[in-house]
Amino acid sequence: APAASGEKAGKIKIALSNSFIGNQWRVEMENVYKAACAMPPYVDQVECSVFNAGNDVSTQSRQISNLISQGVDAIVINAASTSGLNGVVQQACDRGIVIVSFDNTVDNQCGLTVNTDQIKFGQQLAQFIVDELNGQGNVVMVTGVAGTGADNDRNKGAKEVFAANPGIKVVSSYTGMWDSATAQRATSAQLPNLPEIHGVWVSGGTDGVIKAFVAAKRPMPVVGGEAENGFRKFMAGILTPKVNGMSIGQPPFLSVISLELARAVVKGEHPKSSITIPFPVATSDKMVPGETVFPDLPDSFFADFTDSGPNATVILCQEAATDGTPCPGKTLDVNLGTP
Amino acid sequence: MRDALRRVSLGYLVLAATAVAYIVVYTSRLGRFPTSFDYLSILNTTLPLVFVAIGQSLVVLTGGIDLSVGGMVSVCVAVTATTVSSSITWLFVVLAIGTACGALNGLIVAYGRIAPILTTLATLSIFTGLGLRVLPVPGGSIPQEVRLVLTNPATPTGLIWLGLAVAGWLVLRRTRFGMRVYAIGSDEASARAVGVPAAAVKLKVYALSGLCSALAAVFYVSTTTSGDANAGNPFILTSIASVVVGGVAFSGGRGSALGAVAGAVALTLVIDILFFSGIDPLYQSLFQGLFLVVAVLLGTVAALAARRRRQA
Amino acid sequence: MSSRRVLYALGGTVAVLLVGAILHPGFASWSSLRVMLVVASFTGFVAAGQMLVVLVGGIDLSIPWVLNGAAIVLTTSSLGQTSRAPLAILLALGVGALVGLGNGMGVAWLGVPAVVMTLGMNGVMQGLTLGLSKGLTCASCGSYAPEPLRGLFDGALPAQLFLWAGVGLFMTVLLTLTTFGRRVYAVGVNPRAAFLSGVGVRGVTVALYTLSGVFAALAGIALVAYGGQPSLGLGDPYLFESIAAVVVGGVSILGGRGHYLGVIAGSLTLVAVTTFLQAQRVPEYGRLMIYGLVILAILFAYGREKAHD
Amino acid sequence: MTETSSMAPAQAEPGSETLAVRASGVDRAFGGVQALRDASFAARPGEIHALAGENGAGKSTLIKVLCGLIKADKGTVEIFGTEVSRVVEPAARRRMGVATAFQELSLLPDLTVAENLLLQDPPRGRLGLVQRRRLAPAAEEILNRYGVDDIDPRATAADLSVAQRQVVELVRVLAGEPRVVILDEPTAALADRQVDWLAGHMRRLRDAGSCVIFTSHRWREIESLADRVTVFRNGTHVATRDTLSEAEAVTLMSGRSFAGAYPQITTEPTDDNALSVTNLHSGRLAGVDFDLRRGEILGVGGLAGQGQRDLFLSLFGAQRVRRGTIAVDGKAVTIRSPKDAIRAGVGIAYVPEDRKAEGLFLPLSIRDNIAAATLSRRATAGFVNRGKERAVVKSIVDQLNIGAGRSTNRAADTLSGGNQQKVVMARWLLTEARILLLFDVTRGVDAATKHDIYELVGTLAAQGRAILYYSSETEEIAHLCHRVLVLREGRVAAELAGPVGDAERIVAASIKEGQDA
Ligand SMILES: Nc1ncnc2c1ncn2[C@@H]1O[C@H](COP(=O)(O)OP(=O)(O)OP(=O)(O)O)[C@@H](O)[C@H]1O
Ligand SMILES: Nc1ncnc2c1ncn2[C@@H]1O[C@H](COP(=O)(O)OP(=O)(O)OP(=O)(O)O)[C@@H](O)[C@H]1O
Ligand SMILES: [Mg+2]
Ligand SMILES: [Mg+2]
Repeated sequence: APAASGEKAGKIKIALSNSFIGNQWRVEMENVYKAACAMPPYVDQVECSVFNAGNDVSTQSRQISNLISQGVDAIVINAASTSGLNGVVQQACDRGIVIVSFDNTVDNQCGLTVNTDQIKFGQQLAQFIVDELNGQGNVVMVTGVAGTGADNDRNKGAKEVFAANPGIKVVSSYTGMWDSATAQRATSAQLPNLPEIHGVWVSGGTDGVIKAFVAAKRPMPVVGGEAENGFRKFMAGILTPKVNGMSIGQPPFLSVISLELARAVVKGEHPKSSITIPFPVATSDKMVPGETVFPDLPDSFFADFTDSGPNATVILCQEAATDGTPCPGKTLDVNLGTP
Repeated sequence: MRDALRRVSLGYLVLAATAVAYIVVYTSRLGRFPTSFDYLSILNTTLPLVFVAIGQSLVVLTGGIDLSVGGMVSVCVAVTATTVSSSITWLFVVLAIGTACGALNGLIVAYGRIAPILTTLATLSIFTGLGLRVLPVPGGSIPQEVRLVLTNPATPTGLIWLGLAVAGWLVLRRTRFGMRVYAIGSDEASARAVGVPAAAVKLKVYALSGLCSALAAVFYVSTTTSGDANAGNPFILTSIASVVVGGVAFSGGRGSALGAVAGAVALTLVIDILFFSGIDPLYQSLFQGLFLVVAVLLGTVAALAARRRRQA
Repeated sequence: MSSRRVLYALGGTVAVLLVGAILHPGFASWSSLRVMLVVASFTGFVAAGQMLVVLVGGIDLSIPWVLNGAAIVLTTSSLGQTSRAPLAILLALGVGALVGLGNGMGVAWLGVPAVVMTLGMNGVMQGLTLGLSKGLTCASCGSYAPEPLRGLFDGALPAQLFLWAGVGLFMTVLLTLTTFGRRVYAVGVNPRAAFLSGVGVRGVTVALYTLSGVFAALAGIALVAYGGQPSLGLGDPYLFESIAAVVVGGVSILGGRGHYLGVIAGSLTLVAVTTFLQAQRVPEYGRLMIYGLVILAILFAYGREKAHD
Repeated sequence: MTETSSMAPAQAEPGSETLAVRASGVDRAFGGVQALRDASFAARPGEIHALAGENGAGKSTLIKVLCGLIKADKGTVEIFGTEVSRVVEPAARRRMGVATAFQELSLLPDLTVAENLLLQDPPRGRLGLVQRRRLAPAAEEILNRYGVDDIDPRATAADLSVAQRQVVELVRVLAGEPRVVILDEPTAALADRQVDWLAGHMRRLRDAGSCVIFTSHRWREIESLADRVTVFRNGTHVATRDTLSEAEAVTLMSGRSFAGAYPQITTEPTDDNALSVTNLHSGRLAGVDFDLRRGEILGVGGLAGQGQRDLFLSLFGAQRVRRGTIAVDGKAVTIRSPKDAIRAGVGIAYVPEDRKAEGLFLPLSIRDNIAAATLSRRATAGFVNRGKERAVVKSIVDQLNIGAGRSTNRAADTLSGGNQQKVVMARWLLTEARILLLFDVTRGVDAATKHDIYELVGTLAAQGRAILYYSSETEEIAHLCHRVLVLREGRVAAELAGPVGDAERIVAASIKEGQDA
C-alpha cells in the first residue's frame, strides 16, 4: 500500500469518524469540529472530513477502513463501541495513521485518547450532593445506558462516595438511558413510590428528571447532573423553580481537542500521549447567560460546548456549536496543557 | 436449477449494481481501483452479518422471523470475549450456547405455538439481559491465533469461511431437511399433511439460526478483538434488510440464503458508496432507507414482469 | 373469541398491579396509577396506530422517526406561541399522515412488504429530520411546546387521560360501528374474499397506514408537550414497545382480531411491569430478562395459535 | 387384539380375514364440535371402499385420523392389525403403506411439481445428498408412468390449474404403490376424462390387492367404482353395504328422501339482453362473444382450464381485461374492480367455488359475512345501521334456511360446509344483483344442500335474473341450463341449446372442433 502519510507538503488530512448523530451532543460535537476546521490555524493546515455510522460498529469499521484507503494522516474517533473498533484501529496504526479517540474511546492502546475522567464525574457530583445535604438524606440515582463503559464508571464513582457516607441512603436507582424524555417518564413513574427525596444524582437526562419532580409537585431536591441547557436553565432560575445543583458535562469540544492533538502529533509538535481534561463545572451560584446557560437554545442542547475562565482549554462561540460555522475573526487556540 | 437462479436473482442483481457503483465511486474519488486491503476489510467486516443473514434467511424461508438474533449475538459475543482467551475449547461452548438459545426459540414457536415475531421479541429482551449479565462493560479479548485463523487482516482467511458458509448452504439445500424448510414455508399445513415433521424441522431451523448467530459473534469478536454486550443490536434490522434485499420472500418458501449473503455484502457496499460519494452525514440514513425500498421495489417489479411473461 | 382476549388482557393488567401492590405497598395507589396511566398513554397512542396496521397483517417500523419528526415540527412551527398552536398541531399531524400515506401506497400499490417499506421510511424520516433541523440546532429549534399543550398533564385527572379516552372512543367506534371498521376486519381475516366482496382493499390499507402515521405524530405531540421541548431519539423506545403493547393487548399478529380496549390494557401492563421492576431496584440485566419472561408468560396465557391437530 | 374384536363393530365381517384399515369407537372434537362420535370403519385389502355422507358428516375427519394427521380423542385405529392410535405422524403411516390425497389439496405452492412429488423420497447420490438435477427427470418419469404428459415437472405448483394440481396430488399418492390408498374427494376438481383416468388406476390398485378408500358427493362415481359403501351421518357410522341404491343412500345420509336429482327448468328466459360480451380478452380468453338474457341460466362448459375462471373473474372486475367490451342492459360499462361490478347500476355478483379462500371470513360472525358486500347500503355517514342490518340478515337467513335458526352472532367457521356455501350465496343475494356469476357453487356440497341450491337457482331465474353458471360436474350444466357455451382454448367453441340433458354432448363439443356452433 502506498504510504500516504509520506509527503507532508500540502495540508494534512484529518477525518472525524463519529459513531452516530442521533442526539444533540453528537451534533454539537460535530459542529464545533467543523467550525474549528474552518478557523485558523486548521483552515490552512488541515483538510477535514466528517463521517457518521448510524451507531453500528461494522459501519464505523468500514468507514475507518475507507479512511485508511483514502490515505488520511489522522482519524479522530468517537466509537460506537469501545471494544468494537480495536481491529481496524490496529490496522490504521500499522499504517502510521494517528488515531485519536474521545468520549467513547477505543480500547486499543496503539491510539491516543482525549477524555474526561468518568469515575471522577460520578464522584464529584455525588460529593456535591453529600456536601449540600450535610451527609444526611435520601438520594436517587438515575443511570445511563447499561453496558457502556461511561455508565459503569460514573455509577461506580457515585456509589463509592455515597457508600462512604452512612447518612446518605440511595433509595432508588433506575436508568434514564441518557435521554431526557426517558428519564422524565421513568422518574414520574417512580416518584409516587418514593419517600421524600433530598438529592438526585443524574448521569444524563437531568432536565427530564427535574421536570418530573415539578410535575409531581414534589419538593425540589439538590441535583447533580449533566450539562443539558434545560438543567442549567433551572439552575439559573430561567425556568422555575430555581434548582440548587451542580452541572458537569462531557464537553462536546473534546472533538476539537482531539483535532488539535492529531494535528500536533502529525506535525511532530506534540509527543504521542493521551490527554485527560478537567470537566467544565457549573454551579447554581455562578450561572452566566450566554456563557454557561443559553436561554434561546433547546433544553436538550449541551451548554458546555465551550470552556470558560482563564485556564480554559478552548473557547468557542455559540454559532460554532449551533451551525458549525467559524467564530468571527479568531484564531482558535487550544490549550493541550503540559504533557 | 434455472428456477433457483430466477428466484435469487434479485440479491445478485442488487449486489452487482452496488459493486459497480462502489468501484465507480471509489475510483472517481481516489483515482485508482480498490486494493486488496479494501476487499479484505469489506470481507472481514461483513462476515458477522453474513452469518446472521444466513440464519435469518433460514427462518424467513419457513415463514417466520427472528428478532432475537440481536440478543443471541450479544450473549455469544459476551461469552466469547470473556472466556475464549482462557481456553479455545470455549469456542465450542459458545456455539452450543447460540444453538441452545435458538432451540429455545424453536421450542416456543414450534411446540408452544406462539408467533415467531412475538416469541423472538420476548427472547430478544431475555438474551440481551443475559449478555449484559455476562459482560456488564465492554471488554474481554480473543487470542491472536484465533484471530489469524478466522479474520486475518493480512490474508484472506475470511474467504475460506465465506466459502464454507456458502458450501454449507449448498449442502443443506441438497438435503431432505433443506427441501422440507421450503415445504414448510410454502404451506405448513400441507407440508404436515404430506408427512413433513413440521415442528421438528422448525425447531432445527431456529436452532440453526442460533448457531449462525454464535458464529457471527465469534467472527465479530475476532474482527474487533474484544466484546460488547450491545454488539448484537444492529444485526436485528440489518439481517432482515439483507434477507429482503437478497430476494427471500417474507411469506416464506421462496428465496435462498445465498441471496441473503449477497444482500449482506450489498448493504456493506452501500455504506462504502455513501462514504465515497461525500453525502452530508445528517442525510445519510435517508439514502440508506431509499436504497432499501428501491432495491425491493425493483425486485417486485422484476417478479411481476416474470409472472407476466410466464402467463403470456 | 377476541372479546375474551380483551378480558384476559385486562386480567393481566389487574394481576400485575395486584402483585405490585402486594410486594410494594403504594404501588397501586391513585397517585401512582395516575402517573402510570399518563406514561402508558404515550405507548397507547403509538400502539393505536400499530394495532390498525397489525389488524390487516401489516407492521409499522417507521414509528420512531415519524414521532420524532412530528415533535420537532410542532415546536419549530408553533415557536411556543399559543396562537400558532392549532396550525402547528395540524402541521405535525399532517406530516404523520403524509408519511403514513407514503407507507400505505408503498405497501398497497407497489406491493413492497410492510417491514421493508416502513423500515426504509424510518430511515428517510430520520435523514430528513436531522438534515432539515440541522440536528436540532436550527433557529427555531429552541422553541417550547405552546403553553396550553403543556397543561395537558396537570391536575388530579390530567387532560391527557381524557385525550387517551378520546382516542379509545375513536378507535372503538371506528372499528366496531362503522362500515370502515367492518372492512378492516374483513381485509385482516381474508383479503381475497374482501376484495371479491367489493371492499377497496388497497384503499383500506392506505387509510390504516395513514392513521398509523397520524397516531405516531400524535404521540410525538404529546411527548413534546410533556417534556416541553423535543430531543433527538425521542421515538426510539416506542418501536418494540408498541408491538409488545398490541400483542399483550390480545390483538392477533396475524391480523383480523383484536380490540383497542385490550391495547389500552396492554400498554398499562407494560408500563406497570417496568415501573415495578425499577421500584424493586432490579438491575438492568434482570429487568430486561424479566420483561421478556413476562411477555412470554402473557403470550402463553392467551397469545397462542390454534393447534394443527 | 382379543379386546378389540370383542367390541367388534356392526360392519366387521364374520369371516375374519385381515382388515387393511380398521377404526373403532373413535371420537374427535374440534373445540365444541363433535366431528366424530363413536365412529367405526373397516376396509379390506383388494376392495374399493366408498365413504359417503353429507357435508360435515365426518368423512374427512375420519380420514385424517386414519392417516395420522390428527389424533383421535378416543378409540383405536389399526392398520393391517397393528394398533397405531397413539402415533400421530403421517410419515409413520406412510411407511406402513398408507397414502392419502387430501380434500384440501396438500401441494406446496412454491415448490415445483417435481419437488412436490419427490419431497419425501428425493433421488439421492453419494453422501445421501439430494441430486437436484435428477429431480425433474425422475418426476417426469413418474408422471409418464401414470400416463400424465401435460404437466411440466419444472413448473411451480402455484402456476397449475386446480385440476392439474389435483392430478399431481393423485400421482404423488399413487406413485408409492401403497397398500392402502385414501382419496378424499379426489374427483371434485377433475374433468370427466381425468375421472376415468383415476378410476382406471383405482381399479388396478385394487386388483393388485391394495385397499382403496375414497369419498365423493357424486353418486354416479360411487356406484360405478365402489365394491362396498360405508355411510356416515353426524360423525357416526350408519351402514356398510355391498350394494346400495341412490335413493336409499340419500335417505341413509340425510335421514330424508328426495324426489329427482335435478329439478325441472320450468321458466323461459325473456328476450332482453342483460349482459352482452364482445371480443373479450383476459387471461386465457382470446376473444369471447355472447349474450345473456334476463331469466336465463347460461351454462359454461368445456374441459377444465379453458378460460372459464378467467371469464367469470374478468366479468366481475377481479381480473384485468385486455380487450373487449361488456355491456349491461345494452349500455357499455367499465368494470375495473368488484366494487364497480357490485355497484347498483351494474349489479353483478360472483359466487366463488372456493368458499374458504375466496368467500368467507371464517372467524367473523355469520351476520358480518352476509353483510360484507352491501355494507354501505345500510349505513348513514359511514355508520352501520345495526338494527336494519340484523333485520335484513335475519330475513335472508330464514329464506335460505341457514344454520337451523341459531344465532347469526356465531362465527362462520362453526357452520357445516353446506351452510357456509349458503352464507356466501346470501351475501350476494343481498346485493340484489341482476346478473349472477355462479362458479362451481356446488363443488363439494352434499346432495341435500345441492338440491337446495338447484331450486334456488331456478327461483332466481324465474325472478328475471340472468345467471351465468359453471360447474365442474358437466351433468349439472346439462340439466340445469337453458343454453350452454362450450369454451375451448379461450374461445366459444360451441353453443348448445338446453336443457342438453346429456352430459356426453357437452363433452363431445369440448373435444371436437367446430361442432354445431
Ligand atoms: N369448523 C368448525 N368449527 C367449529 N364448529 C364447527 C365447524 N364446522 C362445523 N361446526 C359445528 O359442528 C356442527 C356439526 O356439523 P354439521 O356439518 O353436521 O352441521 P349441521 O349443523 O348438521 O348442518 P347441516 O345439517 O346443514 O349439515 C355444526 O352444526 C357446527 O355448529
Ligand atoms: N379443523 C377443524 N376445526 C373445527 N371444526 C372442524 C375442523 N375440521 C372439521 N371440522 C368440523 O367437523 C365436522 C366434520 O367435518 P369433516 O370435514 O370431517 O366433514 P366431511 O364429511 O368431510 O364433509 P365434506 O363432505 O364437506 O368434506 C364438520 O362439522 C366440520 O365443520
Ligand atoms: Mg350436517
Ligand atoms: Mg371432507
